[in-house]
Amino acid sequence: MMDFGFTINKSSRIDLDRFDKAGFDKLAKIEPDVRKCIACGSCTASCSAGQFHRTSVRSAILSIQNAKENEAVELLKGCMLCGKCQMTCPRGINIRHLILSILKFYGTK
Amino acid sequence: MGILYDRLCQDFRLREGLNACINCGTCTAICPAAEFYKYDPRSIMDIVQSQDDEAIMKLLKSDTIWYCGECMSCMTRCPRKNAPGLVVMALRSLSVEMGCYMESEKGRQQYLLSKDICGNVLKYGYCVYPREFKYQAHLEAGPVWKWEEEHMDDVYERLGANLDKPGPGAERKIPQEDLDDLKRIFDVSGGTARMRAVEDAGLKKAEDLGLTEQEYAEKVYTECNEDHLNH
Amino acid sequence: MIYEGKQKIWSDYQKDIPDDHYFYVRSCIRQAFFPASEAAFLDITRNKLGRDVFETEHHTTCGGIAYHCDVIPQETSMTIIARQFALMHKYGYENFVCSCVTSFGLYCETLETWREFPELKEKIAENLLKSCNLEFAVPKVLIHSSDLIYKFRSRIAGQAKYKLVDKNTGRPLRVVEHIGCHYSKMFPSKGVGGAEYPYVLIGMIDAWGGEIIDYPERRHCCGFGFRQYFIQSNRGYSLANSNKKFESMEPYEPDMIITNCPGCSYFLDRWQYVIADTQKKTYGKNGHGIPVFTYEEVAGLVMGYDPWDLGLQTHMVGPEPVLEKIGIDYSPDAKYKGVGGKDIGCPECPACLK
Amino acid sequence: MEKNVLIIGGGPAGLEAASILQKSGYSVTLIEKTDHLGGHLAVWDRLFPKGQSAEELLYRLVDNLGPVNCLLNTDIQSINVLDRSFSVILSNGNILLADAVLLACGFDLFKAEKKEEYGYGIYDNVITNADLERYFQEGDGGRIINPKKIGFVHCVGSRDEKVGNLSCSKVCCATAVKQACEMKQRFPESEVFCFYMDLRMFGRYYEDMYLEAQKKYGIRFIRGRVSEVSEKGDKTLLVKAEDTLSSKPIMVSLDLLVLMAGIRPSASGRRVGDMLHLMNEEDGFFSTKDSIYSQQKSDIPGLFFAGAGTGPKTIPETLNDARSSALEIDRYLKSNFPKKK
Repeated sequence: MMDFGFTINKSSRIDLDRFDKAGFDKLAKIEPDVRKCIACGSCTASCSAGQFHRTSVRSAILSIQNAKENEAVELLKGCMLCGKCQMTCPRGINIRHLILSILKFYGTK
Repeated sequence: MGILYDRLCQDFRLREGLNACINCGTCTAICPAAEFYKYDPRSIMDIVQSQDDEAIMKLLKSDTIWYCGECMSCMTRCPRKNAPGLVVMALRSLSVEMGCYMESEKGRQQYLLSKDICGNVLKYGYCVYPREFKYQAHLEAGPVWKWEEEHMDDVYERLGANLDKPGPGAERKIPQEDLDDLKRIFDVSGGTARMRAVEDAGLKKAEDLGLTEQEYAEKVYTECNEDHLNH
Repeated sequence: MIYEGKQKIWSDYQKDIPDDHYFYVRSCIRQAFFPASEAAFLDITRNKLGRDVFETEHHTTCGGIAYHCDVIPQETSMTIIARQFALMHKYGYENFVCSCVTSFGLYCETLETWREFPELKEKIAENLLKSCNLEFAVPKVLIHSSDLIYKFRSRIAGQAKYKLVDKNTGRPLRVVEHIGCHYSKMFPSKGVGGAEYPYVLIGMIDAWGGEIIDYPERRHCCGFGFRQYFIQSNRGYSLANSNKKFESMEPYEPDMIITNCPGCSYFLDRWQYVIADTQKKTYGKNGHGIPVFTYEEVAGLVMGYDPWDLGLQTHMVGPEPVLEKIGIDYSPDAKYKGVGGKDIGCPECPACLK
Repeated sequence: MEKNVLIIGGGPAGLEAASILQKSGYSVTLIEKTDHLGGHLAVWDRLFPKGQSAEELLYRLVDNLGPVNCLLNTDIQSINVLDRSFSVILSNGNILLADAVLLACGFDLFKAEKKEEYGYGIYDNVITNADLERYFQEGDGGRIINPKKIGFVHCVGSRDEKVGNLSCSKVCCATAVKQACEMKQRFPESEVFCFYMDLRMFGRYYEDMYLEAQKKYGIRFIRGRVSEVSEKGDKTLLVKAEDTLSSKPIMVSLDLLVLMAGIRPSASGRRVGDMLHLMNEEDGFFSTKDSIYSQQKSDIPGLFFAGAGTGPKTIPETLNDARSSALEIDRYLKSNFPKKK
């Protein structure tokens, strides 16, 4: 094999065909509110942990829906469960509970 | 606020390419660079139209503006008839004018591009000239090119070219008077000034790094930080 | 796929392509890597079709690659272009035909910008006078050389010796077309068939007996990307984009690829070699790649030109499977010979790709 | 003598205005260029936000008409403004004198094939919102056979300078959400994606509809405009957009893609408008005398508008607009032709 000095760049494209619908449905069974997010960003804006470690619930939900479950876990593992986000969520999502469920559901993988 | 934006607006490409972006993402959706670098042309449009000097300065110094391949696929789809590709070209021009490009690895590649391509244009009248297209630097051109390089006169004659000879034809010797025209065009239109500035900045950088010109060129040609790429 | 839908779009995007009297400018990449294609273009248009296609040795690069590598200002590239147009005018022509797709796009962009900003046009005319002492002019008609072959596709078919048909099965060859991005993506109305379903190459393939394949990544760029190719460490971008196209076209089992852009021809050919070497993957049958041709090469083949006169020996992906399918009479021994059969050695055969 | 009112257009606006004016004692003639009343309503199945039947609404509108003189398959051949009246020659050759005219020509759906990159009319499994309503109405599978993955593209031909329409069509967001939910009702196992730029859920109950779409039906909303659609060998579609919320290009394979074709000024309305030298706004819809206070009045005394001719409207808005027009016409006729004692 020749060393050409470069290799094929990897793609950043999100492939929704890889979305684990069955898994997500299971999560939604425990946490029906996960479907209610409107990606307004209130949670991220008010996040205490976010000042030290990139933390975003709305991005984490999006990551799961974009078949990037590991990224979701990464985005939530700095959470200190202070619950400030829950007070700002316009859709009234029980975010603390949701975070714990997501970490439990996808964290072990 | 807006000083850099005003400078960008002097570039005709910005005036043609940016007219109130609505952040819909049709450009990023099909952008070859968005797929194979960490790149999002929509965000660039958004930063430029924010007129935020600090954010624009950050762009000018970044690798980001150098990821675009200028294929202009973005222009076909934009519902606002914008051209992110043209906006990137205006950013690149300003980055070079202000010397910001020297702060990024991809930006510093301008040194070599300018040297090789402008060199070819002024010396031969072509952007690409086969005798300067070396197999050793282009292994992907394959053994066929190696063979062509070794037998260039014979191969080009066989292919009906007029390599380095007077008169019309492929790869003919372009008359000196025409090359002189090109040189004067470069002089009157800012081409020469840009070439000089880029060359000087590159050589200064080489000196700072304690490298010879050749070593520096090699570094620029081959160096690639992993951070540019998706994982 | 509903063919009539495409036909409707094709009929919406037709452009004025005059019959005769063209001022011809070459392409940096085409003449460097496919000089025989430009020779074939001139031979076909001048000698086979009896057209006046004039070339002067005084024309130069349009500066397009330098411009798109951002190493020259817009003003420099525009002045070089103004000089090309001025030469056309000086030699008494008003129809301008260029061999390069990057040039074609840049010429279109330049004319459009001049139209929109007359003050810039004035400035360039001044630059031109100062630097070259030439009179400023713009072409009446600007076309790409593939437009001209498209226009004469039926006449070429009339003179053809071969069809793009498998001589054993009678089945049309399956052809993938690839249009250079700068042909019509910037200005859809300037290209035959527009930007989404360009017809310029399909028209040729239809006329010459082949069958066109539409595949999902048809519209995607080959990945040239100017600076993304000229600097070695950026080439992963270029390679990745072509790779994406090959992966997408593979299930359709194409016999060949035809392009109208010289850069695309080069990259779609060379990246198959790199993928074969590094990924151990080939996209044709039995270790062959998918041969890539310029439209001049395809026109030449159907008209019965010798494949080696057309320069097919300089491709990395061997054209032989296509030559054999069509039943083209060729001499394997003459492949790497010089003029008059001169022995000039031959390339090492890469083990990865036939 | 009863005053004559001519209503051009037999859609919801024309029907509602006709019924009111007729009941107010005017002699009303309604002409409709096609062979049926109802306009787009007649080819729609259900209406947002609560899924009411379009057929029932149409039945009610027609039922209310009373002795209005309805002429189907009839168009305007010419129309002239006289002193305080209009002389009209109909396509059937009849001549009519009207004291007031109501233009209720409605809208045309954007021709989705103009968005070439979406492949309507080229790819087998790309359809429009109107095609889907026809399917709901007729129940004929046609191209829709148990789709597993379905996409909806908002803003097709709306907010798009490239196709010459910068404005929002107002009803497509709600229609897309309605149709997405209806598809989930029919195909509970399917995955449904909506590609939107801004979700304009401005009306009463619309936000509830959105919430239900998310929570009950699990519809995925992706903020990004579809950039390109291509057809694969098995006729499924490859759809590309940017997920702008994560700033990444996205792709998905779909079995069916529904384009939310937007609202464009009606060509036949424009034709009549040209005969009367009526002005357009930049968006192609008729200029009204005032954009807030008197939206139903034109610059010509005695000529009024109702419905989508003056810009996209929902059905309730159209009906309200028609009632306002009827009131304006009544006022106009009463003040210009006072009854002699």
